Amino acid sequence: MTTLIEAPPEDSDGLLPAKKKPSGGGLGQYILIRFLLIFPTILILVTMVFFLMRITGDPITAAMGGRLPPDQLQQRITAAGYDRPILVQYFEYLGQLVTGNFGTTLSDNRKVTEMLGTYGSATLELSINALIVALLVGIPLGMLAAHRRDHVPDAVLRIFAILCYATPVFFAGLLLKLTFSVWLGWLPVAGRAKTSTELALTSLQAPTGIYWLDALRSGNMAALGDVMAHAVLPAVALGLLTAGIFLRLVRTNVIGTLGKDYVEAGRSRGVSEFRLVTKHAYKPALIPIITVMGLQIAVMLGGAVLTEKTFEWKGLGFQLATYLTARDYVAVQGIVVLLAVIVATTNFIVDVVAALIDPRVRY
Amino acid sequence: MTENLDTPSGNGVPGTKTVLGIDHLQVTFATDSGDVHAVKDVSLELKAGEVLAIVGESGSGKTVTAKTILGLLPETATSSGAVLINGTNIISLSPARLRQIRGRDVAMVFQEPSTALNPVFTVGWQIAEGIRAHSGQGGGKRVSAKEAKERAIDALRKVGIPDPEHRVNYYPHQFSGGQKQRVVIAAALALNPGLIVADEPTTALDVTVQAEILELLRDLRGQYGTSIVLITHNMGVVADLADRVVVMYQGDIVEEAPARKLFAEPKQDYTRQLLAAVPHLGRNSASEGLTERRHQGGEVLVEAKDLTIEYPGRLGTPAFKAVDGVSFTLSRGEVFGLVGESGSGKTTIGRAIAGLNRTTGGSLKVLGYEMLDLRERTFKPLRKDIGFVFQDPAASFNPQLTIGECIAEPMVIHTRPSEAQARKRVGELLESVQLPASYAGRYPHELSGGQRQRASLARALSLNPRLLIADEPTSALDVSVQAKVLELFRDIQEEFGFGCLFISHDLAVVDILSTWVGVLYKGKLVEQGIGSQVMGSPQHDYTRRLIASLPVPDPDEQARRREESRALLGL
Amino acid sequence: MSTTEAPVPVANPRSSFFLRLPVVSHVRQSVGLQRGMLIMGLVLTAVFLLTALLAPFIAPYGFAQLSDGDGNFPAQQPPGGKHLLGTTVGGYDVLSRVMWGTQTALLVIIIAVVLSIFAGVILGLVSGYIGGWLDRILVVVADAIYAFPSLLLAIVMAIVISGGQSSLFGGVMAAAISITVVFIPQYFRVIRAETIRLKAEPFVESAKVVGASNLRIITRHIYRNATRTLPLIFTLNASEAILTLAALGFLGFGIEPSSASEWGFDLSKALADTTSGIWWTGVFPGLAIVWVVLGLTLVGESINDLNDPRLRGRKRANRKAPAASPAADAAPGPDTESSNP
Amino acid sequence: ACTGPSGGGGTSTNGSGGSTITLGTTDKVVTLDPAGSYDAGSFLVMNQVYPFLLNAKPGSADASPDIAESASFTAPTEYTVKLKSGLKFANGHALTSSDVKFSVDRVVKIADPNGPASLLSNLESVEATDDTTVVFKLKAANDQVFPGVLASNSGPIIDEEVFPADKVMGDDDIVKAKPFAGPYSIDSYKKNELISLSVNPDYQGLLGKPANDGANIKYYADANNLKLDIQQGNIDVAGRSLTATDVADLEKDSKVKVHKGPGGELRYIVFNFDTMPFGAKTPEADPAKALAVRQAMANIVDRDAIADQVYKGTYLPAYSVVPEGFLGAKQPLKDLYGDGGKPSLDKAKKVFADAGISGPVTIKLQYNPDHYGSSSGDEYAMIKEQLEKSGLFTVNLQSTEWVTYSKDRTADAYPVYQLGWFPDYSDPDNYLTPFFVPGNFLKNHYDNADVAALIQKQLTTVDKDERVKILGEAQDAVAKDLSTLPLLQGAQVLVSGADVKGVETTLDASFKTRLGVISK
Ligand SMILES: Nc1ncnc2c1ncn2[C@@H]1O[C@H](COP(=O)(O)OP(=O)(O)OP(=O)(O)O)[C@@H](O)[C@H]1O
Ligand SMILES: Nc1ncnc2c1ncn2[C@@H]1O[C@H](COP(=O)(O)OP(=O)(O)OP(=O)(O)O)[C@@H](O)[C@H]1O
Ligand SMILES: [Mg+2]
Ligand SMILES: [Mg+2]
Repeated sequence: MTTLIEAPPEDSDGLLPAKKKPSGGGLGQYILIRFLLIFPTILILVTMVFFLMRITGDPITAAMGGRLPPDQLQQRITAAGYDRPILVQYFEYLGQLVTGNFGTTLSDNRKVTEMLGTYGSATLELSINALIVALLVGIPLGMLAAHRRDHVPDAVLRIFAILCYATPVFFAGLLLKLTFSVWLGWLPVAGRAKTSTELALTSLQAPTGIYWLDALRSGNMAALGDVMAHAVLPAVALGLLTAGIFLRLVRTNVIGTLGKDYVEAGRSRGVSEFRLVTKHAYKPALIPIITVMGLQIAVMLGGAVLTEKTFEWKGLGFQLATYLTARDYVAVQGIVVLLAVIVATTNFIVDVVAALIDPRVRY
Repeated sequence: MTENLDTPSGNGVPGTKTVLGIDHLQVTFATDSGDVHAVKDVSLELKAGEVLAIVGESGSGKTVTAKTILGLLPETATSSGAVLINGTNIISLSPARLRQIRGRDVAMVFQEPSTALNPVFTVGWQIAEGIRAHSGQGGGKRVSAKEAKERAIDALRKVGIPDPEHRVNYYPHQFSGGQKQRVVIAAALALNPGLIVADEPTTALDVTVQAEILELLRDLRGQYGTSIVLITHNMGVVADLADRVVVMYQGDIVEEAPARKLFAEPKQDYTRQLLAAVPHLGRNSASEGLTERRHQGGEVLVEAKDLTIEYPGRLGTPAFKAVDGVSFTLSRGEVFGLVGESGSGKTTIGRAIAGLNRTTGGSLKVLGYEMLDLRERTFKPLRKDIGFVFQDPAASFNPQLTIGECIAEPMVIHTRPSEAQARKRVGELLESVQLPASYAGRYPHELSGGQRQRASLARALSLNPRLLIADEPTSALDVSVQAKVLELFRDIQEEFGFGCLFISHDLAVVDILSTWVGVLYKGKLVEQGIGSQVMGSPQHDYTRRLIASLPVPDPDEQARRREESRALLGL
Repeated sequence: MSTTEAPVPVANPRSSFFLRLPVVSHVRQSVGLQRGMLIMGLVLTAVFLLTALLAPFIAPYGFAQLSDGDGNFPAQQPPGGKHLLGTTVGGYDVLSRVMWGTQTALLVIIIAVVLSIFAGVILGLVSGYIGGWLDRILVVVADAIYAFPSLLLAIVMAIVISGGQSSLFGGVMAAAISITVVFIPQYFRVIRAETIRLKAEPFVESAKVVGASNLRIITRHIYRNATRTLPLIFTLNASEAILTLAALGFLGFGIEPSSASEWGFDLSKALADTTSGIWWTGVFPGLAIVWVVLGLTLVGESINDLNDPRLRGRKRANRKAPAASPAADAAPGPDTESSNP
Repeated sequence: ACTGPSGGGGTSTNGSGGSTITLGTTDKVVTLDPAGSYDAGSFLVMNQVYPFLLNAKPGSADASPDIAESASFTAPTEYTVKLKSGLKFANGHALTSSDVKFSVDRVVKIADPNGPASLLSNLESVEATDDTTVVFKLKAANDQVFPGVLASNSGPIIDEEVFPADKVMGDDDIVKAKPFAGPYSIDSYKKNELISLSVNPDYQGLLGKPANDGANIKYYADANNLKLDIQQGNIDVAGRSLTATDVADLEKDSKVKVHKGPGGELRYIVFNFDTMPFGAKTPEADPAKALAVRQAMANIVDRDAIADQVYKGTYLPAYSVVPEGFLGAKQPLKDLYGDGGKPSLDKAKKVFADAGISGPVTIKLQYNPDHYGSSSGDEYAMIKEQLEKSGLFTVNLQSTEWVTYSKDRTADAYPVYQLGWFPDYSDPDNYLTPFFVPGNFLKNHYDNADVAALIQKQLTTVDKDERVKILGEAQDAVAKDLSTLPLLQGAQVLVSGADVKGVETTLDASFKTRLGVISK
């Protein structure tokens, strides 16, 4: 779902000719099989969540447990069908899923698809912003660290990278908020936009839910500025977490490729050190980097939960935590399906790109 | 090849201009365990159009010297002395000036063509990269991308890549190994440098491909008068190409002489030893004078009939037939030499005999057991009669176990000796491979390569196997070490009398050990016979080509053979 | 190797077992800034471990103590005086809670990592070695779990497990088990990948050739080599465990203050304080988390870099004498990040 | 009469308003359909957009006619309401008695698991006798609570031409159809993110014309952000779930004003009469000793200390099961236990001695950290501390996650445990019937026929003074038995920008936030 999906093919145009390789005859089949593997992944997660959720209790107790006598509670549970045999419920749910019916949330009565759309686009926006920060920070600094390895800048950057990772997102978020919103007053505290902006954007025809896109479309520059201002801190908080990982990843892999003969060969032809790092070593290093970045999406979504809570960013991750507390089976399952699809698809694409690059990669 | 370019003398006769002068070069690396003096005192000179070979065993400082010529030493190195290229001293040059010289005045060709090419850029881009790095330098005009590509195509044409206009957009993996090395050479030639430093340019290649590359290098020198510093440990290559030879030993030059002279009358002991250790096809052959196959009366250990081995294709690709209808027998006491180029299926056969690969067709009987329906449980009792020596001695030992534990492992599994018994037996085995018994307590990484290969032999022998499979047991070793291991191998084989499948890509090595030789080509056994006969009068076309491509360590003989092989290969 | 017989100057393994221990050998191997970072990590980690061990003796008060002989602790008292790092809104002593928090963190790390190593290593070895359908199924399941955002999985697990539990043990177990579930696939993947790689190594094949049984190969040849990377994964996962625990606490799925001291929980409770100028209740637990994760990660990453010949420091060049390098090549350091899935 | 501490009376600051105001809250909307929600968050919005037959005027908790002209018992089991004439919804549909019947019937018919159907358990049937008259037939006579019920979650009147009769409607569809006839109608709606309300010019009811031009409701997930936003002036009013620390800090901030009003929330400890120490099903069962344990606890707990330290005054000590501010509320526990509101260790010791209990009694005390606010942990840590310091108790404090907690508590798993209560409607009975009559929702095996009789009696007593008297007796009786131990009573806290007017007007014991009175 994030730009990761688009990124690899662009950046790896040099790698695509692998398709022409004779051993790639089975590539189409590999892709197909790898694609089909998305479904077991989703099925496993959905099944897991389905049963786990039902172990934890039902939504009616969650909502009414403090108000209603047990018999009335039980009556409502029976009426809602939550005490039927669990396998019956499971297959019924699978049946619904297959027909594309995700149902209506139990705790706040909304269409799951619509709920996923609303919160999904918020999380998407956050992830994109964070990814931009992560890439802008992680990649150049990673190259710099590789270039100056074992010198002071390298050590400083590595500690910076570890600190990015070691500081819990919510702690970093809190510090950022205190500094830039409360003390300096430069940036808004929380939320995705001011009330007025938000109202302006909702009145838009067919809003995408990605605010900066909507703001851009509306042509309202004040709104755009406001949306941007709101996006900065969450993107930085979440982006830095990933930036630390990217930095290290880029450093490791660029150092690895810098030691390769072909870099030495480039050097022997008089290519400058700068170009050696940024082109000759970086591009081949991109292959493993892309693979790991793909896996990073799961980390990012996990971090998004915390960022969303810290910055009042109404997205999937945070909503999932809320729905979990409410034992809103339908909503939780819906979100899990979506997350599973996102993650599985990302990994699928990353794997395929990896396979395009390197036919030896198997699942 | 193509039309003459703007280069001087075109007749392969060394000129008089000095292209490279090295004067009292010294290179030291700082490491944890103190300084390593990689190059102690090297002085040499190279004239235009001359080919200078630097030989010497592993670690003698050849590569370091080569890298110094281009100023490619890592930060940890300190060097003194002078390296003069066309009069400019490389050692004291600023990085920016150094970059100007690299590629323009001196270029480098690497050992492993597949690693010297960046897999993610087209070859054209990589060649052009060098051209553009120098464009606009020193007031010259900038080279446009299009122009750079034109010149890359020219360079590819020069090295004999067919259809260069089209191939210039290919990625490295779309070329064969030999073509890749041509591309690397093309990249080195792109700016017409007067000097090319080639560090083991053919070591990674098959002999037939090696012959082509050597031909190419000779052409370059002949047509453009390019000087070449050729680093190699293959004396055949030296004999084939070099005008002059420098012998290095532990960072010093021990001898320098014109090639013919060096081979004919080496002055230094070390050089003599080195030359003596080089296996020479037709000399010292195990099957010298034999007229019929020996050991035929003995027990047949391995019998292959129409053996086929396929590797399953992955995810739908058709299976790959690595071994295709091979038939042979191997009797007790016999050494069966299996030769063939890379990928011909040698290892596959060896592994199938040891039960590491499954056979897929025909019949393979090992010690009477039909491998086609291999069951680990029923085959296990036979395993104590089979020994296996791997190519890479380092990798074949568990790094976590001592040499003693590794050698004792087969015994522990099959005969369960007491600890004292095992220790005693390990000691005996070590001694039989001429290692001190005290080495049992060492870890694999604490032994040298040759020692490890001996230990590996000891392990293979620990249960007195009837059958030994040796898969390129010496190809990872230096020539001098290889000579010692081969000698040991021969002695032990005579002493123990096991049947042996000896796999190697080096005809000369096989010839030293085996009486019966099989030649494998693309999975098919194209020829088998008594060693000296196969080598002396090959029947099959491929065998002939193989033997013709093999350079012999003797310049005169090699020159003659070259003419022959030219005729044979239709050049 | 300059001559065949030249023995390599390596410390005799028998006499210096201590020097061959993972971390110790790494310190000896390291140079320059790399050594500095490793040692910094070790110091941070050591302080953490010592505090955890000695918390009962050095913490001024109990983690749930609200009063002493002089009466109730005041609420939200700034640092200084009797309460060096101040008190929380509930009247807990911040310093004591930060110190006791080390115990919870350590306990969770140990339980979570031990459980997941145990399960992950066994599954990884078996799956990687035996292959076939078992392997495929395990891989799909592990990948599915691995692919899912680990924190969210931990939340689900915390809800499943925590029902009815709130004692120190219950709470810690809930957190630890939910983290375990997340980690098993990681160990599984790493060990399986190593196993598959090792399976093709000549030394394993040579064991096969001499007729060693599968069990023997797994236990004697693969296990020790496959788990060489564990100290590294251990440290990295330990820090991840802390972060997961903290995040659970932050989201309200953690351990209650009267059961144990847990930094993430304290930090989430301190959010209101922090924006009200009462910085000490949140900053110190937050710093404690950063401290421990920084320490463990520094150790882990340094080990990783030292194990990887490409990344080993080279300021003063640390290339072993050539004979030693093949051994290093035979089992190159783990590269958890760039290994393919 | 209902007396909220805010007093003052409802002066709706008419006309002075100008701009729109924005309320920030951490509550959540379950659904805008009255049949599908039974929670404060949804009710907050319904209060602004739907009309009620009876409603509470700002400043008062009494249910008075809203869009009705009159409402009264016309027979012991007949409650008749007469609508004003010419009412209509924002979509233009007429609002008639049949809409009223439709609205009420629908709640009962749908009986949504999350819905308020249980509030209408005393309703037999509804009849629309003519266009403006509705008659509610009740099961029990003279139900004094019924007017309150009509002003509560089950009371919004909706458009029968819009809503389906048998299922809950989606929010977005509701908003599109504009079935609103309250003071406001919804302009734009992003569920649990932002609602924008505009003044409904046709509203003629009790609450009057809003003092502002429109209002927004902005939803927060984290109270801390709510607090920062009100401080920075991004919203005009902030309500609910601000932590004590936040409130204390805001009180020091001159840019905002903190308004406190009476709160209906009650926090208390429940004793399970079967499983508590010396309870009926324990091996050493002894009702007298069990009572002594409860009384000793009542003597020891220091409510002031908790209210001050943990809640910084956002909660007040509660000395009765009916919180202060409600009709007939008194403070029997203040007299019966402790020392005039202060704890008394001596009394506790005496109770133990009299009952023959020696040595500390071990109590398994259970609380829930996630449902009643995150300060529960601190609150119960303090109670444990207080009880243990007396030397009479050892407390084994445990917490459990909410859903498990709700299940376990009625399964006799917890001998002594925490609960909280937020009233459904503003009537003292809402603190009695659900708790102390047999079959109550506590399921704590408390059964006192006298108490049950008193409770039943006050329910149907028409005379107010008489009812107050009976309510007092019931409270005294319960306080003696100590089925539950009331601890704290919540205050309603709203924080507004310094320039915002009218906030205090809506802080009364009806617990309804009426945006119409706020302006700036
Ligand atoms: N970067 C380095 N740091 C430390 N020592 C080095 C470095 N490079 C080479 N050496 C040492 O310098 C010596 C000479 O190495 P060199 O690579 O020149 O050998 P070589 O003759 O090319 O051997 P081979 O035939 O194996 O390629 C060796 O002892 C080697 O260990
Ligand atoms: N595991 C495998 N899966 C698929 N193909 C394989 C596998 N191993 C080897 N091959 C292919 O089988 C053929 C024979 O390989 P083999 O290793 O036997 O060659 P070789 O003669 O030993 O070559 P070398 O001299 O390079 O060792 C090669 O084309 C190789 O690519
Ligand atoms: Mg070399
Ligand atoms: Mg081979």
